[in-house]
Amino acid sequence: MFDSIPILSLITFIPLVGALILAVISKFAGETGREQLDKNAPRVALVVSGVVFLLSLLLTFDFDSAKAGFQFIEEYPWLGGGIEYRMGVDGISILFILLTAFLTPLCIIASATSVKSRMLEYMVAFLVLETLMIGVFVALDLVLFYLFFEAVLIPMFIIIGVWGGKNRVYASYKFFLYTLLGSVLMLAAILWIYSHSGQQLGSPTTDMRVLMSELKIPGGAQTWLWLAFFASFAVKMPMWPVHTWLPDAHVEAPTAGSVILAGILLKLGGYGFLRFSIPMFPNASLELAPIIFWMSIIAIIYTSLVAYRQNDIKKLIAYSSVAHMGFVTMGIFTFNTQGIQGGIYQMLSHGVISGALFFCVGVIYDRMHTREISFYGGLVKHMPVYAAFFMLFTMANVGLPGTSGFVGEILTMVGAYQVSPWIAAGAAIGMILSAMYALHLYREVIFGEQTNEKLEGIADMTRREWIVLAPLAIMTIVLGVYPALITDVTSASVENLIADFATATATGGE
Amino acid sequence: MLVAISFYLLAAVAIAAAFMVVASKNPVHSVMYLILTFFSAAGLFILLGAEFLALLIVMVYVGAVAVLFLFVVMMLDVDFVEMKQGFLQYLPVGALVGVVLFIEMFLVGAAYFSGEPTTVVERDPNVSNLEAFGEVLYTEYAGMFEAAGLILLVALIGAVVLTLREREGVRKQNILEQNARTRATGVEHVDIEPGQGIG
Amino acid sequence: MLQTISLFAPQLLLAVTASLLLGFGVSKDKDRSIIVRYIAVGLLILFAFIGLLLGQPTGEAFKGALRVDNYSHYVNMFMGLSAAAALMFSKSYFQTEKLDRYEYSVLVLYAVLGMSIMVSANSLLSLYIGIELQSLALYVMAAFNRDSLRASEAGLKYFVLGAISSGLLLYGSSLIYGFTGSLEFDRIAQVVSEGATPGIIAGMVFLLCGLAFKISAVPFHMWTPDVYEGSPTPVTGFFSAAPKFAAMALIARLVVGPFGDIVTQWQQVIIVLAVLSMFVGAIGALAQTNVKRLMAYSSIANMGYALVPLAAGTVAGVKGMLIFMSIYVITVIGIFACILQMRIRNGMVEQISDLSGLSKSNKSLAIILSLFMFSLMGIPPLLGFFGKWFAFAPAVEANLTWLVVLALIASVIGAFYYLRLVKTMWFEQPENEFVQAPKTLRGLSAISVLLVFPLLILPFIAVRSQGIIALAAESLF
Amino acid sequence: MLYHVIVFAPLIGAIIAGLAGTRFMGGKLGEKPSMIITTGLLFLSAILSWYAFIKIGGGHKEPDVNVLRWMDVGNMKANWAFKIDTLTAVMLVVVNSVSALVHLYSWGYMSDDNYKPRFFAYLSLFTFAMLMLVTSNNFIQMFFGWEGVGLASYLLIGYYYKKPSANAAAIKAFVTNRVGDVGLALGVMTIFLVFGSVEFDTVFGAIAENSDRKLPFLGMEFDAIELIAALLFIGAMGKSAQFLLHVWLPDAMEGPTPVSALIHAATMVTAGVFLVCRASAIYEAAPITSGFITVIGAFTAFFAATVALVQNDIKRVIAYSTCSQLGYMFFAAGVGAYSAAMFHLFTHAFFKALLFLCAGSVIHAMHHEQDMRKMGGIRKKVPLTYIAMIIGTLAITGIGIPGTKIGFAGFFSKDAIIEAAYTAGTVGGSNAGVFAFWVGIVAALMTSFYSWRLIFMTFHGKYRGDKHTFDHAHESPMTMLVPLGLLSVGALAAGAIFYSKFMGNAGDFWHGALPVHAGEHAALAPEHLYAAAETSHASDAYHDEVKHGGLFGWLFNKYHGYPWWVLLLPLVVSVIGFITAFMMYMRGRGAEQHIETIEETGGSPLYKFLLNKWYIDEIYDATFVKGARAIGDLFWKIGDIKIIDGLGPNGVAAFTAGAAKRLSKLQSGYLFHYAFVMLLGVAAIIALVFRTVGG
Amino acid sequence: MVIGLAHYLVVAAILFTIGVFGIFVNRKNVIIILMCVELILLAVNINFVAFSAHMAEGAGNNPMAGQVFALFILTVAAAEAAVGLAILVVYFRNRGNIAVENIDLMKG
Repeated sequence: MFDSIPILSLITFIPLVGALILAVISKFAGETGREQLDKNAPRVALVVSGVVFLLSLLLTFDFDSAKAGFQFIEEYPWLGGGIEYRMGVDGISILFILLTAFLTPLCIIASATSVKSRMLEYMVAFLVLETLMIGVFVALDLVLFYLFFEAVLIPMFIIIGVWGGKNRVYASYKFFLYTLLGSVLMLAAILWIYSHSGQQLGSPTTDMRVLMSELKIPGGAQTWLWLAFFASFAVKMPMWPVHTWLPDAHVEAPTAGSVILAGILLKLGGYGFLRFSIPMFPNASLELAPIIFWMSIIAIIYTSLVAYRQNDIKKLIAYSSVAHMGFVTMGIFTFNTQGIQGGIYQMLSHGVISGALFFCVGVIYDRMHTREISFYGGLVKHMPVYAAFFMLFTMANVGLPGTSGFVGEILTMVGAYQVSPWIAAGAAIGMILSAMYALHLYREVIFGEQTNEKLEGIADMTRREWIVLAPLAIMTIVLGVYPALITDVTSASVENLIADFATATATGGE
Repeated sequence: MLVAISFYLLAAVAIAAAFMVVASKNPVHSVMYLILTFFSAAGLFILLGAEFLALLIVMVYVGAVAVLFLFVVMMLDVDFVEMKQGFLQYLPVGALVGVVLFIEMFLVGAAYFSGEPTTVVERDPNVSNLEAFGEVLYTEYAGMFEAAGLILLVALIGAVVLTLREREGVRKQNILEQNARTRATGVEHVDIEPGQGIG
Repeated sequence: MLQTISLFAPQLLLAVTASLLLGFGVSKDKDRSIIVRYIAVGLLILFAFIGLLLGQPTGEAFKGALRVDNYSHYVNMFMGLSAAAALMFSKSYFQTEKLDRYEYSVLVLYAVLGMSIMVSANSLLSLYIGIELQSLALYVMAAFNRDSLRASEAGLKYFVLGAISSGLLLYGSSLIYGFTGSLEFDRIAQVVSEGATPGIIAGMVFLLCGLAFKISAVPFHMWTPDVYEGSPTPVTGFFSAAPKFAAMALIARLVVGPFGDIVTQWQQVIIVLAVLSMFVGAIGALAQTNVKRLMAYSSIANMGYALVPLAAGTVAGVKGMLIFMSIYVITVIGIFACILQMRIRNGMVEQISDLSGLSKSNKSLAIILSLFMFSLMGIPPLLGFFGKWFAFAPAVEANLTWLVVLALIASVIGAFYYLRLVKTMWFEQPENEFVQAPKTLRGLSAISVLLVFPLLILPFIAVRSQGIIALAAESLF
Repeated sequence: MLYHVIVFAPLIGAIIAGLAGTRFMGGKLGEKPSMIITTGLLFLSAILSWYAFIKIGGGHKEPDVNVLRWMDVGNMKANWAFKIDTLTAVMLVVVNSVSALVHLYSWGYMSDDNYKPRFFAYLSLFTFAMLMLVTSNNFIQMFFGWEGVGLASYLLIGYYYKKPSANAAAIKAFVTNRVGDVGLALGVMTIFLVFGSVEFDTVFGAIAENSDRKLPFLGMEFDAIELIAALLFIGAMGKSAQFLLHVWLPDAMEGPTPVSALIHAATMVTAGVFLVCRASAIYEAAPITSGFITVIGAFTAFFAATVALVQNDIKRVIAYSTCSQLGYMFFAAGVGAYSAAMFHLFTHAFFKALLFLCAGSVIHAMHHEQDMRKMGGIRKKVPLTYIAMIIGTLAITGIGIPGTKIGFAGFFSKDAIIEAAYTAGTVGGSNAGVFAFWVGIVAALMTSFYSWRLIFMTFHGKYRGDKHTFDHAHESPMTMLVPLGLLSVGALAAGAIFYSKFMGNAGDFWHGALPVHAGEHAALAPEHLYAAAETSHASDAYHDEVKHGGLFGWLFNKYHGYPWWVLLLPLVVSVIGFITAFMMYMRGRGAEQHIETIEETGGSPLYKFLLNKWYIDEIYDATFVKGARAIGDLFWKIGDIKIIDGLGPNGVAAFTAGAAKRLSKLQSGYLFHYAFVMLLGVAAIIALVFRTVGG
Repeated sequence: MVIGLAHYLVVAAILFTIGVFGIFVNRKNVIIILMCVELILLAVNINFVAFSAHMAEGAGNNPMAGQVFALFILTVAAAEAAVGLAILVVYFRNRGNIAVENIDLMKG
């Protein structure tokens, strides 16, 4: 269907074009037109992101999931010297594009009322963000990838800093510098690879396909490179102990910012592991996997316990995100089908669930302007619908079978068990702890006697909030009941990845 | 031997004077010592057979630069305050670095030649130092010579830009203006409306 | 001689016209300063492209004292353009500060002439003459606001320290001369290739230290913050662009030319300078509250980054340096154009806090300035990232990965203070009303931001300009 | 289609009531329709279940029903599918019958409630989850049901969401269950690792070839099958409230009483037993774990009974009783008498549901008073309930005439278990069996005591509570009495009717769903037993008999019954229990006096120990709950804030800020400092360059 | 006793060092600093001239170049002195004194 159109570039850049149009219009709008614009900006943004979503849906339908390699490849000259504009998707990346395109319109809908100032800028930032996030997943060139990967920092920094809460400056700085430090190390590694590819292949290149298949990196160097990439991805994930930016960023970010942060940005790390660490540094991955496992297990248990003690709703969910990402890393580095598929699944499902949870927090935050757990209580009295949604997502977060959260967790654990029961057992403890903190949260916020007078007369979900949460709820259940929707798409690529990995590690990397 | 004695004498004076430039309390004295240093250096230049430069250094430095210094010192009329205190306080560290720098300079520069005594190379006696200069200065180094002129120009502009002040309200005789005066510029024809007065 | 003229026509043009303008300006007509400025700007633009117009002639001028090659053409282009821009954005500032004097334009012209001599220098003498021509003009420009204590203090500091650096440079030159017997780079290179004596090496070190002052590399950077702060803002803008490029270009020419065979020796120097600059620049800026001072530290850090590819000592390294410096110059010009646009009630914007809430009071300016900041941080897709990419790739190639890692870490520290500007503009409430800026400045900042913006990394531009730069770099070897 | 309807009808009911009936969609459907729909669908399910039960029990074979693809990742394939065999059929009947009756009962019991559609939706949802559990053909779907019932249980325990205690109990139930679930999950993972599949048929079929496999687990080497069995049993312990993981069950009584009857008596808590029976093929091959199960089961039976002796909350007594009865089932399964375990599960469902619903009826009558100390003598007020309660009590205490087929339901099933334990202990030579047998007897004694104590304290003696309440006490409405009646029938007759099915010619009934052959059960069939069997009977006959009658049937036949005292003992202890209770609570001022004594003296240490449930809750609270909080705080405030942030971002930021300050101090503004730095730099750089050259 | 190149170089080095030394021990008067700069330049000149005088002809050696360079240095030194003093005067006008210790308006 898309043979003749550069569909990936379209999907990637349509939001950017939308953002530019909005920005340009605002430049020429007068004071009154400005107000009008603020009102209409969400609509424009919604249309733009809606188009992107439709296109990515079409893309997914057109995607041949039986093939393991990259599809819809686009290749244009760019910087020269082996650095070209290359795009393509495979089973691993395509669903992340869909997820991004799915979440962004919801964010825009949710923000249309909850954002009180500078609506136009907000929408511009979001559209730019969408472009960058999709770009990360479609890039087939290391430099292009890095470009998108890193550029995400800018709009996110602005979003947290401008529309964030009280402590937003600290949070935005922490977010920015933490992640930047991680990614510059990756940049160093990319530079090394670039130079090495020149020496080994004759001419340097940053074509990921070539690098994955042809580049042979000696063992010692692999370890260093792996660590450098790891630094970046681990921060993005975030893995323990470099997770501390996340709670702050989440707490301070506006609702939609948190959603994107938890829904997509955290996945960049996991995606990076799959896309780079395993195929390009197989031996180092194998060798250093135990570190990952330990960090994952610690993340799962440690952050779950920390989450349990939080008194800020968003912080609690943020910590739980860290714990859930622990499952992802654990799964990915099992190098077996269940683990990796589970990791991908967990990422996608967490994108939906945590996004939904943050939306849920946003619903009450918009009404009460506080996220203190102790402020709330007994919300179910006035907000039964909200309570129902919140319950569903809480349970999905806990990993209840039948919701998407379960599939990811069980698959990663099954994968991990094949490597070592220790790991799976550690992760399994997380299952208990997640129930502890999630139900604790639900009980404190939704259940109980409503004691706070300010909550009297709090309104239940609006139509808009319905529209935002209902698709997420449906996705949560559909993915929980019929996970083949995802696993069918990813399986060929994952099998291919594992096969390549097995060959590479069997020959010792040389 | 005479050369040696002259060298040591001149060198000693130059160094001592240079030191006094730094060490004397009164800036006027410093300038004087500076002049002494330049003179000694000029002597050294003669010992090296660079007569033209020796003359030049006396003319330029002593005649122009040093006088300029002196002028400024006088003009600015700065207080001759005690400077021993600061001098002594920072002396040790400063001296240490100075000595280290000197040792390094000695090691990388002079030490290389100290093993094999080199002497001043005899030049063609028919060609004076000045001639030799003339031969290259306007040929080989013509471009740079021009550029040096520009440097002086820039210095000139700079000095003027920075220091020249045109005071407002000072009556100055401008001959050119006086000569260029015509009736039109000198006389104003005014029609006075009856009963209105001038103004 | 004819060849010299044809090769050196742009510089001669500059020299002659500058002198003519001087004469033209001497007369008391009040409006002359503006005319002189426009002529000077036009001249500089002509100067920038004249090399291209003349088909990039190459060869040696003034009996080998100067060398005109693709390298000098390329650097001249950037110097000319940045100086032209700096002249343009000085207009409104000087006018409001009642400083507008035609001498300024003339001094800029002479400074650019000096720089172009530096860039083309093929002997120690021309190197020295070029530097002095440039420096003297710059000293004066620093103190141009002569009624300001800060400006005169800046001029004084700049002058004294500059003179010391000249002393170092000269001492180095004398050693090199003494040990090689010549001032010509070609001859020096020949002697060096036969075996470098300690004297030559020491001379080279002195020479590099003297030049390091010009690029304000640590530990020869101490003047930079004070001079940047004290000088009139347009002068600061000028300082941070063209002279830096010229000195950096000169260093590159020097290390790969005459000292090309003692890489290990100068590499250490460059690396030390680079590492110190990156970190001192990055850390020093953290405590600053003055925008110009901040930019000073930023330029220190950026010179550190620019030295990184140079340390590789390869063609790619020089190319990387050129790309980095070009991008840096564009960015810096843009930033100063932005700073100069911002005029608040009680004067020009100087303190970072003056910028608070700029995104509300002047959104497009805030966006542009933020983009510059992100570019300086090296965040893709802005040009600054590509600068770092091309700068660091050769260093990695030359097994200096550790240096690159240090540079990147320093850039993260540096990000902190760039972010502070962004933060002030976006996250805080406006305190000041800004006066509408003149069109030229807005145009300038817009042009630079367009250049910094990623779209210009389109293939035909990216590849072609890389080709030009590669040619320039190769002409050194 | 039949099974689709059976399983999904409750789900549909739940969805309709849950979405349209509740405030979720503004209560459009209304209360009554919601109730009618859910209850109606449940009855439909129940009736169809009986039909299926009869069909399957009669020997009909049904292939697995595939509903939808589910997990299909690599070789891990698990579909939404139904495995239909006798075991499933039995569970279907139990679940749907009790559920249908509880639905009906709730019409009356919940009549004052404002959120009835929600309640019925939860009930139906629970039923669906339970059905998914019992019908699954693989471990993953079972896990779905397993956790699904946990969810429903959580929702229903916390139904009175305003009550902090209800919320706490709900969370406790969920979390404790999760502990067990972790074991189950790990078990499933081990199964996948060992067998490469999670489907029952594949797994059970491959046990023999994997019996020698060893697995490292948590630093130790385990026999793979034993490990799997043990891990699965941990899951069973959680769900079935076995000792150490039992703490949630008594607290779960915070939920509405119909819930207690349905979930915490008849169905969900028996899931563990069902699991062990379903995986009996594995347990057959895991003698060590089986022994462990026996011990745990027996101990739970004993422990829970002791606690039940002194409880004052009417529902708690029954809850501990449930716990205790589950212990019976487990040790039955542990000794290999799966059919006995299932049989007890079956009968227990009826009489325990009956007891709970009766208790509910009493509570309903007493306006939600649950404390037995404030009851007494209300039999006149609620005569029908009283009768039903008596029937239930007779059933649970196992009253019947030994050696005949006359008796209440519990008589058959409990005696079968005790006899099985005896057999395992004496004939089979299993120490665990001996232990279980005696514990079973002691527990039976206590069961009788506390059951009658409950009756006496509640229905007899003088009323001790609030006068007003007593005056307004009334018999429950028909919707509540009908279920009581039906369950009473079950409690009366289920044992007698189905004994022969479950226990008699078991092979005909179970059709391989449960192992009724003796041959491979190491714990039960030591060498000499084989020898005896081989020599005394023609091998064909032996096999034939075993095939039809199960091991116990075979033993029964071989030894022509148990010693008379084994048959008689349970009845005797029941009577003793009754007499003791009568003596304590009916004589003189009876219960009143007792209560006063305890109020005055505070009770003996043993009494306190039992009243406080062996202080296990306190221990857990002090260790796990407080521990988790403390560690959470430690990780957060020390780990995250002080160490990671302190050394990481904040520390680095502070460090660089400090460095910046020092650096800007160096930038003193003084020319001489600047010059000094420059020249120092030159000196240093020259030294650096020449450090190798040596000057 | 032969006076060789080394002697001159040592003298130059000493003068250079004194010049440098003078710059950073002097706290009171900027003019002294300017004089020190002149000393440094003088030292360099001595170097150049000495090298030039001791340099043999031929083999690419260019003895005259050193002296020419010295000449240019002289010229530039004069220009520098002019500019330097001009700046100094301007500074004095603004500040009222030229004590080095007082030149610290800008720092940090």
